[in-house]
Amino acid sequence: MGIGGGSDMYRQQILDHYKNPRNHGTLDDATFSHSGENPSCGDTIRVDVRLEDDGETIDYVAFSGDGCAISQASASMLSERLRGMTLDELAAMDTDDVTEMLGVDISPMRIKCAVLARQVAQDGAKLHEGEIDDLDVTITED
Amino acid sequence: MGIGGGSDMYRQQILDHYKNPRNHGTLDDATFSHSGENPSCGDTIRVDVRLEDDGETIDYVAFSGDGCAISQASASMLSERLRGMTLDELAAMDTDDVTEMLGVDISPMRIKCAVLARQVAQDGAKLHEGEIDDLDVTITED
Amino acid sequence: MEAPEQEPYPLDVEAVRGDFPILQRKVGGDVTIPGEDEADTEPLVYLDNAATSHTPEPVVDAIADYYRSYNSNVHRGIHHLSQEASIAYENAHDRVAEFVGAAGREEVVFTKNTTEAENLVAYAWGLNELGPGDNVVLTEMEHHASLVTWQQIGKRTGAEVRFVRVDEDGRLDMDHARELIDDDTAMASVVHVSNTLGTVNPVGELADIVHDHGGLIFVDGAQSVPHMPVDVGEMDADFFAFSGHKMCGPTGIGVLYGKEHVLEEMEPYLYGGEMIRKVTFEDSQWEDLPWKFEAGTPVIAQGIALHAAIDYLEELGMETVHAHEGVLAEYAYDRLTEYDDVDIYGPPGDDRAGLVAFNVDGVHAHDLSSILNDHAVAVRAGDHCTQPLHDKLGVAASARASFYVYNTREEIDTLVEAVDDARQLFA
Amino acid sequence: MEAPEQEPYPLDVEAVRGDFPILQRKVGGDVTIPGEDEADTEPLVYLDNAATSHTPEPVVDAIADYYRSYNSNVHRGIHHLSQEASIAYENAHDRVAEFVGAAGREEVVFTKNTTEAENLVAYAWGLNELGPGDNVVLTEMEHHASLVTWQQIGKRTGAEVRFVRVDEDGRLDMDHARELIDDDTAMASVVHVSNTLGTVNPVGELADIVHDHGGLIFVDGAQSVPHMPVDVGEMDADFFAFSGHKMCGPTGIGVLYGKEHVLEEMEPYLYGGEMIRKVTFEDSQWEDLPWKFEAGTPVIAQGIALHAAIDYLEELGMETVHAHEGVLAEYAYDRLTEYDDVDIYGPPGDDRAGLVAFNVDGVHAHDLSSILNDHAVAVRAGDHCTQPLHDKLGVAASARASFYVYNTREEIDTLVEAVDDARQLFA
Ligand SMILES: Cc1ncc(COP(=O)(O)O)c(C=O)c1O
Ligand SMILES: Cc1ncc(COP(=O)(O)O)c(C=O)c1O
Repeated sequence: MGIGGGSDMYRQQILDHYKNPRNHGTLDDATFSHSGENPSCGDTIRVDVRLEDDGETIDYVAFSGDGCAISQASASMLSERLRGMTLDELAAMDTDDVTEMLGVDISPMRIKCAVLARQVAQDGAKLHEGEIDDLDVTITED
Repeated sequence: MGIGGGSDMYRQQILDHYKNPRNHGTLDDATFSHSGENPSCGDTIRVDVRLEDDGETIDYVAFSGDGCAISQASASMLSERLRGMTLDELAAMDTDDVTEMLGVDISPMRIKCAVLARQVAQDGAKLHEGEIDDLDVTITED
Repeated sequence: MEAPEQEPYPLDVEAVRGDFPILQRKVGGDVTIPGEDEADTEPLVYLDNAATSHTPEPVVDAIADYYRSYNSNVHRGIHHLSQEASIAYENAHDRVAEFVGAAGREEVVFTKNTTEAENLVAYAWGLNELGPGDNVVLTEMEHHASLVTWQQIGKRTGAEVRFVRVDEDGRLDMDHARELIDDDTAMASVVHVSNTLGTVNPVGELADIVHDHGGLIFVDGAQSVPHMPVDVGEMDADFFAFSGHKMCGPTGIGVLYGKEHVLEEMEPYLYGGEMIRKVTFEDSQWEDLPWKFEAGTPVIAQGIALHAAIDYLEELGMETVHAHEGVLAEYAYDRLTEYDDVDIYGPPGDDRAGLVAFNVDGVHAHDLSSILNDHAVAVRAGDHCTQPLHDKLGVAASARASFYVYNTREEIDTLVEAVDDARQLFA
Repeated sequence: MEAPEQEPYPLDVEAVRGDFPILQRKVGGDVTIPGEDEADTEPLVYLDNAATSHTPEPVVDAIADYYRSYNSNVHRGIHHLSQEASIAYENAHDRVAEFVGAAGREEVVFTKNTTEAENLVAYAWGLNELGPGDNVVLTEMEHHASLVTWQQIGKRTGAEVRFVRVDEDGRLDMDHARELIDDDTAMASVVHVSNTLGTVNPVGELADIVHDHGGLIFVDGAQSVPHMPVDVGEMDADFFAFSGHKMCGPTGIGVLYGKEHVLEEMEPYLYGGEMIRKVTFEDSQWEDLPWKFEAGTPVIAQGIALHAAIDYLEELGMETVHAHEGVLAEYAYDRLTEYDDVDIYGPPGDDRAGLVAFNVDGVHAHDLSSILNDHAVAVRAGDHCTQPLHDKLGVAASARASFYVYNTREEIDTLVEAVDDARQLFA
């Protein structure tokens, strides 16, 4: 059984999102913002989310940060993917959804890079909804 | 190359000296006395030495103690061997002299038992002659 | 003497012996520098398993296979070999967790041996948590690994160290335990199976007493995990430790189990690479469990080999392993008690672990061991790292025969004949 | 590009490669659970030797031979196997002593790795000797093994920790060292060869400065001992440490060298069996050196394997090993400097150890490493356990290619092609 990863990890789509990140920046009118890091690669991501008036549907997402292609491309793709989703749908996203979104297998040692942006968005939403408190910065763990 | 030891270690002579120790006891008129131990077997030996009037020649040796057959037999044989020797000759005794005296090969792990009595006698003489001071108890080392 | 009709062994001893090439050795002549010619005489009878067990082929193969095909440093590597080695090394933690009933890898720290596991807790927890007014409860049958460690940490911190009495039969005096353990008991460290007496201690009961008083309990499983099914959750141990080399595994690896929330709250022990998350010139932050306690390049090959050793033992079945040793221990106990001048320490034959420590009247244990070695019988002679217990027993040393999955009644017969030979030599 | 006429290698690389079966591996496809089938693609190019080196057959054989023919616990055993194992284990100390110029086995302590050696001194010496007013001098290029350890021991004891500056060329600013080291300097810990910059530090000169002020010096030789002749007496180090797994040896063993009189005066570190002479319930006395510092069942198989690794390296000759790596380092440096957008850290190609850490403009080191891995090239990407140094260099991570006795110019060509591929992919 293969665990995935390897040669395909930098397919055109990833490189494209890395070189031309979508929705890059910060939102002055964000409903909530949150930051996180992946110490293993030194990746950092900040996600700004603006909700629609129903307080549930995601209207717009911007991200900023620094790091490897996997983490930054993943954030860029996620920022597109999240538009129109509800917070519940965001909360339900798992690692498989992220790799499916990326369209490539991610090797085990790089998975933290891939899921950073999703994790930051999820933690941001939880903080916003008061499900958790006093989380300063999201740190990816295995 | 064999390192010795094994089957022969308990030849008749050793067992005889262990079961019937010669010169066992303490001397009220000893010129010097010294004690030592071999922590690895829990052996203890005390040696009492009486010198002749020249202050150099060993007149009589008694020993007492507790422990394994090798250590006690070695002390018993040594107590016989030392009579008439000079302190210089005692100081010159090395491990080979001890194993030769015992008449058997001693396995590496038991050599400390074999040389304990010699070491105690040598340290006792050195203390007596002022070559070393403040040695409370001799402890055999590798 | 006529042996009673013998029941079959719980396991297929001959098949097991085939997995251990070292059992084909002949010894008894001169000791040789390993690798040189030697004058061998008789087939080895290895009864020193409580000191270290032998290593079956699948474990040796796992080690060789690691070095020959996926040797690499772990954790930090993106390249192929490093990923393989990382996965195998992390899986080894999972396998150990499963084997002793831990919740997961975060509760399993790989150390160098049981001794280091005990010191890890003494340093990382003890130095920070203990002080005057506290006490640490040990037993009189503790191995030096816990006895010396807590004794010295007690001296440094001002905590008092107390010893639960061992009774005439070699069992813990539980009334005394209940007296000693009080609200100031911060830690108890108790050996699960005594490596000298063969006593199996009621560690679950002790854990309850300690916990009722708000303390923690460290169980030294060096002599239990290799020999019987163990569940750290069931006994409710806060810490639990054992060594690879006593359970068909390699030297150089031990395991510290700790309850997650206890480990979580502890300061790190060794500092360095792998155990940090972030470092500046001024300060550092720590990695997650269990890596927080595994500084530097870890015992990679040893962890992978321990995994293989556990697979080997579980293939035999820990209940079966235990039953086999029980048969041997009882047989050895019975045969040695035939001699009036043989003193055996610890509880009776049907209620002890698979080891027998004894002395022959008038024969020093080291002489006895030398003579047994002349018969190619390997036993341990000395204080077995329980000097204070030997003092209490009134002897400087004892001889100890300890059994494992590959031992047989015939080997015990050889032992008994050799003991008889020594008796006669020294008569 | 046209390579300049190439001189022959200082050693017979093809013969050496034959001793390392792992170099026959093909990688680059899916990562597999070790032992399962895999879709291999290209022959492995292993350039991660500074993280861990591979293990030649004679070393693997020494390990297997130990387990198959004389596995036993050491020191305390009178029986045949225990004597053989004891002699081999003690001889391993002598061999190490000879290899690095120590006086004898009493100056050679076996630990788990370099990291534990550093912690041993920090705990056993540092906790007892350091206090407010004292300072510990490190360098900005220290590995976390010493940096985090002394940083944390500094916090516990109140001692100040100072860092000698690294200059533009990746060398220590010796004027700054002379400023920082003063009469309150109790300890300096200095890396002999930087695992990131490849700098070879003037440790002898630093030892003189520290000694003039009455302090002690710990030299971290993890990256020097595997690669060049080392003499601890000549450099006058008080402590010196290195790891087996970086020098053709096994995981799970490191060495702490200490001057005899310094070790003699130190308190023990780990407590337990083997390191004691006498134990009562109340107190304990310690064994002689080096056993005083080796508590519990030691790293027996690993010590014996380290002996075999040293034999292997000395057969090649440490001067020759060093020369071979010098050729490769210079070649790699030259080839990589062909690219304007490749940044190399540390001193020039003819004055560095056999490793090159670098970054490609616009390509994160982890992406670079993943892409190199697609070409079956194994390099390390990250901070190489020198996070503060990377902060100073202004990068989060770097890629590092590091060479050993079995590497070739062709492998470096493959590396450079793969780097070029990454450049183009990200252009
Ligand atoms: C310079 C240096 N010091 C210390 C270490 C730590 O060695 P280990 O991980 O074997 O403890 C390393 C290797 O990672 C190193 O390169
Ligand atoms: C009960 C007990 N505890 C601890 C130890 C120490 O184990 P190690 O020497 O592997 O650290 C042993 C074995 O010697 C033991 O029998």
